[in-house]
Amino acid sequence: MRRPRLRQSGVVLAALLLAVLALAPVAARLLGNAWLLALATRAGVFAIAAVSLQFIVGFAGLASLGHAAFLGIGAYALLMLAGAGWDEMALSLPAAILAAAAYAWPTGWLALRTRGVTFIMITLAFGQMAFFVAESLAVYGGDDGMPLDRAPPLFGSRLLARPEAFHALVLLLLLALLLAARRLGAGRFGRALRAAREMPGLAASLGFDVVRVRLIAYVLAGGVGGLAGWLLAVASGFVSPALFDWRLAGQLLVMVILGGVATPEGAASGAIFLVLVEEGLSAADEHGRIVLGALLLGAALWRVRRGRAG
Amino acid sequence: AQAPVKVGVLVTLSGPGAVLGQQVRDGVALALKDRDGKLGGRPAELVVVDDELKPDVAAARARRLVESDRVDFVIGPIFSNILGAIFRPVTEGGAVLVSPNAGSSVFAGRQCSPDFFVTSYENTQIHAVLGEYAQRQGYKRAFLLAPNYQAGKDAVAGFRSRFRGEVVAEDYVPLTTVDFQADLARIADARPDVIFTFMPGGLGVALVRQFHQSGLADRIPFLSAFTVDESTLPAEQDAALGLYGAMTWAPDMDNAANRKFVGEYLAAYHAVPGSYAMQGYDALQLIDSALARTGGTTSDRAKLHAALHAADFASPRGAFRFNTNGYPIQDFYLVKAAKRPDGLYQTEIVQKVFSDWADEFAAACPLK
Amino acid sequence: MSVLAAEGLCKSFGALAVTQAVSLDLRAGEVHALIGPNGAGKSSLIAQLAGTLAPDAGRVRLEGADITRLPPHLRARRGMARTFQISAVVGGLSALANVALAVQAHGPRPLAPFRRADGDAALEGPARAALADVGLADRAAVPAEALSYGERRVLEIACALALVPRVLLLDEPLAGMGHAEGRRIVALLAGLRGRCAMLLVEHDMDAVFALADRLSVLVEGRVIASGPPAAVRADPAVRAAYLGAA
Amino acid sequence: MLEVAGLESGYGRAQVLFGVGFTLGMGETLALLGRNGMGKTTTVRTLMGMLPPWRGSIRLGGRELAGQASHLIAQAGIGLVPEGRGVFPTLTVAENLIATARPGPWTLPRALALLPRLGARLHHRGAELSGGEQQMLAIGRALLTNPRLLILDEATEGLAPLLRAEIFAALAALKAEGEAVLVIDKHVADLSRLADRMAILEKGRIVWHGTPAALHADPAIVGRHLHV
Amino acid sequence: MSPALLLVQALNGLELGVLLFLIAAGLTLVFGVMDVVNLAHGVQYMLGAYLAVAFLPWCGSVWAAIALAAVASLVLGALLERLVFRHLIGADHLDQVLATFGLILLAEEGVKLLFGPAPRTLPVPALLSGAVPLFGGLHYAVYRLAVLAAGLAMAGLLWLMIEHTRTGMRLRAGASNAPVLAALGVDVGRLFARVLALGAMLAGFAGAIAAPIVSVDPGMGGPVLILAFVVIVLGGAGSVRGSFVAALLVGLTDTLGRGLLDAALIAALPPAAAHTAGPALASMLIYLVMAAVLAFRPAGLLPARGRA
Ligand SMILES: Nc1ncnc2c1ncn2[C@@H]1O[C@H](COP(=O)(O)OP(=O)(O)OP(=O)(O)O)[C@@H](O)[C@H]1O
Ligand SMILES: Nc1ncnc2c1ncn2[C@@H]1O[C@H](COP(=O)(O)OP(=O)(O)OP(=O)(O)O)[C@@H](O)[C@H]1O
Ligand SMILES: [Mg+2]
Ligand SMILES: [Mg+2]
Repeated sequence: MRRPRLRQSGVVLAALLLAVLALAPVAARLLGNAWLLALATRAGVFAIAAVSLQFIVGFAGLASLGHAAFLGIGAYALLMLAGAGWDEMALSLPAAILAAAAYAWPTGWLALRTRGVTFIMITLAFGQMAFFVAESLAVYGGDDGMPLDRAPPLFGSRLLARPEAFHALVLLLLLALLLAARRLGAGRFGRALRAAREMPGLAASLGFDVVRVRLIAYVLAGGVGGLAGWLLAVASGFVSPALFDWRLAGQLLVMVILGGVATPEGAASGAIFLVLVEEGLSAADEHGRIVLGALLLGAALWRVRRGRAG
Repeated sequence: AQAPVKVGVLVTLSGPGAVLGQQVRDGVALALKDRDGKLGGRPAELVVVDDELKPDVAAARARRLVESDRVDFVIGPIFSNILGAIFRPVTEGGAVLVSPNAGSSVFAGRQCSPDFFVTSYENTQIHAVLGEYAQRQGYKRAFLLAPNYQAGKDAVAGFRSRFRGEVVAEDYVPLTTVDFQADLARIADARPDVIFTFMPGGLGVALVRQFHQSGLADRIPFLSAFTVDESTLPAEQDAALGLYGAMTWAPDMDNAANRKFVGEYLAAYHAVPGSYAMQGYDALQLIDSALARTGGTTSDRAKLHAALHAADFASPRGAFRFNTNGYPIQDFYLVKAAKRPDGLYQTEIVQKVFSDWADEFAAACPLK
Repeated sequence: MSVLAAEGLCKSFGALAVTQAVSLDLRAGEVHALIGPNGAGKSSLIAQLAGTLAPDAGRVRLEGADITRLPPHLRARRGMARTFQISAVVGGLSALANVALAVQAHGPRPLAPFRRADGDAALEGPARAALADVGLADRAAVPAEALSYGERRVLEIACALALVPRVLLLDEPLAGMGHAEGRRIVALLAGLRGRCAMLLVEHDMDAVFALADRLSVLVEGRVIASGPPAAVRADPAVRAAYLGAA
Repeated sequence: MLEVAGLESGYGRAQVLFGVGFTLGMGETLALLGRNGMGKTTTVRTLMGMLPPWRGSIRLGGRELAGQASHLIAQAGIGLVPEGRGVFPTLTVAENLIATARPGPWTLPRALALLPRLGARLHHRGAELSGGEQQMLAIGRALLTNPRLLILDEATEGLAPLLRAEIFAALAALKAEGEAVLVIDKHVADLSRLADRMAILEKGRIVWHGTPAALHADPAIVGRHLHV
Repeated sequence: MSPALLLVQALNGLELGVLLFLIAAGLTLVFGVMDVVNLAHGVQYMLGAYLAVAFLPWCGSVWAAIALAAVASLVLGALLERLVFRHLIGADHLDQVLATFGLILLAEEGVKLLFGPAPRTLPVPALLSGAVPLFGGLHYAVYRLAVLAAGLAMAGLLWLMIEHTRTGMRLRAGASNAPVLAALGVDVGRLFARVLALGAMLAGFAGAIAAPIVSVDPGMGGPVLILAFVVIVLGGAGSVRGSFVAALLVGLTDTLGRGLLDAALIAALPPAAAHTAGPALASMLIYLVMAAVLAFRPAGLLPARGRA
């Protein structure tokens, strides 16, 4: 039996990568290189974003090029609240999630009427609209964006200003999200989602409200995307419309596909892998993108071939 | 032997902005080669990274330079949104940031830092030079054209800060515009006395060529910022001849430092350097001059700041000094695109518009 | 009383009128067979009853309530099940999971997010029973996409039955099945008679006459005859339009 | 004319056919019988090169076809009515018929004469046809490729009894013209009248082979291999 | 807006639309027929422009350079088909996205390596330089009229081929059911290879004829690819006719819409507000139109009918 073993190996790989991330603080301390920790945190944040995207790409079968908008909204929610002095995590984090979910609801409702490439394009359209709105927010730096003045307090404490603490938060969230997503994927809702993806007519005739099932998935994914945006803003200390950019959305999609759309841990692995590889290549050579391009092409062809072999 | 000084170069090397990043990198490399790879007598090492024109990536890479590569100086970036993202990671990480191009007003005023120096200018100055020139020429009706993002709006504001005539239209186009025909038709229809535009990179190439093809070039004076320069001229070619721009320098400036710089750059890269290359060149010269003064150490911050502030080097643009906020006080010129005898294109000085001009934000800077 | 009734349904595709003022009813527990030549509009009628095709005029009533505009999934929740003429199963799921999905759909908490679906006895128990009923018990673990065409058709019927419907719309359930498998399904459907009202579209006349309590004949979108099977069979118009000498 | 020997194939690693072999002469009709899932369609797919054969040979008029690309096998003179019809949904009925037509005795008017309902639907898209109409289209399309050997995989599925009778009559006429036919159908009674020989597939093997008369003479065979 | 300006803007809109159509046609064919999502299509447009630039010094005439670029694009398309696309047919869309995204990176970075990141350009052919006067004192560039004509001619040819030849029928048939088409005797592999090469040639040709107008740089394919996707989705994926209509709609929306919107906002709002809202709305215009159309017609304007 091939499938189960593959799935198992996916879990093992993800666990390995997570362990690497978890060891980053130790390595950073031993080598006296704080950047290693920052890199690991960043990889973790992207893994969270990728898992949220995997939720709609993998489970619901809907590839979206508008996912960056959720990150952007999460980040801007923090920036705006911080401007009013309300950056307290207990407040701003739920707000970021809710804001992104609230945006996902109506746009999802419209977008989910379409499938396939049309869905990709309509999500892109909504993403671009959000991008242009963010760009026109002169108070928040317009196109230039704005730095965050400080790491958000956690119940008033300055805990998150410590890189190790923030790193631990990201890893904990990632782990919790992975477990939840796996459970969800294997659960009743996940199965209904799958039926809605493969045979919408059949699912409806069995009594599932196909649009609602998909919309719930989309809004969930949007909310978690908002969470990732909040984290990314804190990690880079800067918020700008580039977070809404479709290229970021494309990059997330590449992470998810690279790691394997079928499982959340695959998406997380893809994200961690890609962040590390890109960083490595950028250090090696300015034309590292050629290597990256070849890598992606090779990975895709290899996967196609393996798929054909059964 | 002394441990090498490490200098990070964080510029845009991919996407449409890559030309500018390459010029800076090449200017920096050229200056270092001139010094046999030494800064202030210490062996030096460059660490070049691409910011991909993404703020979050840039912030991460800036931290890498400071925390992992442990550079003492960072030269960069090209674009002001990136400047916002790397400013704190670099200056708070204990390195000195020298911007070879981006000069946001934000960091010229209240938020100025002793660890931040700019070898270009404050962004809006260039546009104001053109506004001033249009005003002095007595143009009555101006048509303004800019891309739809913050820098485009700043450009229009900069021009208007000096131009008192009528603005017949402020036309903002999407950054992804490839075809300006619609805008050119509006210009032809409006018949202004002068056009002011800010169209960096490929946008400028498309605009200039289409402007030329439309036949408007003979009829309406064309003032532009970052639209007709050495980064775009190789593509614009004859279509750009006679179009005006503004800058603090041009390759045809007649002084020894400039002749050396332009000559060596041409020999090394087979292209005429633009202002980006010159400012990168100066950024490295600045670091070298400061280290020479401190005897190669960077540990005494006050001494290092003072040494940098002295700006004791020969800039290709001639007289060069810093204001209290780390931005330059310098001359600004009207320049014009021209063809060189060797068939290459360059900008040439037409007239001086401002002398020893300082940006207006410095007053708000608490540094003395 | 009739469980399901079509009242003056009309539907046209452009100039082509596929359903012309069709009225039809389905009484509790009966098997009502609908026959007619190819292209007569049988599948279109089923689609209108099931809610996947909106009629231009007329009503559909389920147990007295007007459901003409009710979306398919709500009809299903009210006890209506159907099979498709073109087979529809979730290819990536095993045969068992396909049926379990149907059990889940009509049971309590159909979307429970964290309730594992695999190995859930509440789902798989009834699902296994339904598979055994149709004779697919030994194929339970096979992914639906790896079943043969005929097996897939059988699986669909298992899914529909797992919904424990009160009204079942069957669009050519025996198509693609072998002779033997077909007989098994006929026996199964016969066993349901009385518990579930069935509208049966089928070209297999042996099955139709074995099962039908009533028979209606649809030709070019109109019902040309309706009544007890024996009477309809004797109708010369029906013979000419559909049955031939059979 | 067609000689199949030792054919093995399957999906992925799952073997479905285990040495299927039969022959078919000019003007001969062979019926392939078997319960659901026994490998009838798999045999057809393998013959047509839609599934790569793992082992075995397929000779048509002496030419080895095993391992050849699908279109070459078709061009060698095999016409297919695939299981599930495979009508091209975006093409009109007329386009469906002529897109793959090859010259020969079967022409568009002749096909429409056999299947008059198609004539009334010529400019409708394939996807708009009823199930039975699609089936007719698939048959007409195969005839217009003017094959030497016609393969029908459940070609009368979903056809009304009258029409099914017509199709079987047409097949009989084809046979009379010397065309070879390989037919899969569940209407054993109709097949018995048409076929010269019959073969029963079970679990990917041919377990019985003989004439219709022989089959009817031995109800045990039917009971063993065709009933549940 | 004066009538003359309106005319000029309408011409501009048509011209942009026609250019978009040339790009989108290849994309919609490859997607509609082979069910391959080809993100690298924009790269083929970019390569067409670079090929023309590269051929110019070599052959001396812009005409020849454009023609050679089209031919070279055809060859390149055939090559890519062998190396990459052949293996992607029938694969999951997402794997195709990954593979062609990799191709984009490879091609863009490769071109940057060969030609440098600075924009390049191609001169307008002498015969077509200059502008024709319209009424109202406005002019229109001759070269743009030529682009318009060439694009329209191409569109006509393509339409004939798709709708009225057996090859066209087979293309559409292969799109929905390739295995059955093969089993009926059509060499689907060769058919697909030709479609891919044809699509590459159309994109390359579009790039080459756009080169005298736009800035030729490694990233020039990106924005165009997005617009082309907007076009094919708006038109109904796989429908060449739909793409044509949608391309014109997008072209006109972009050029006419921007001008009209500005005028309307300036009339309706105080100038400051108009200057903030105007550009943001103008940038969004195409996306707004797309979202609106798809909300009401999820399958696009003129979907290839009967697609499952
Ligand atoms: N979407 C559509 N557009 C146009 N015509 C359609 C459409 N759907 C069905 N038709 C036509 O309506 C008629 C009735 O089709 P329907 O599928 O209801 O027939 P049917 O009675 O089920 O036939 P069969 O026994 O062959 O399945 C057919 O002639 C068909 O061509
Ligand atoms: N796509 C597939 N992938 C894997 N296994 C398959 C696939 N298609 C068919 N099979 C398996 O191959 C075997 C033979 O199937 P085949 O379709 O040849 O049967 P058949 O005799 O045509 O049956 P039917 O009368 O139901 O059409 C079955 O066990 C089936 O499960
Ligand atoms: Mg039907
Ligand atoms: Mg079969």
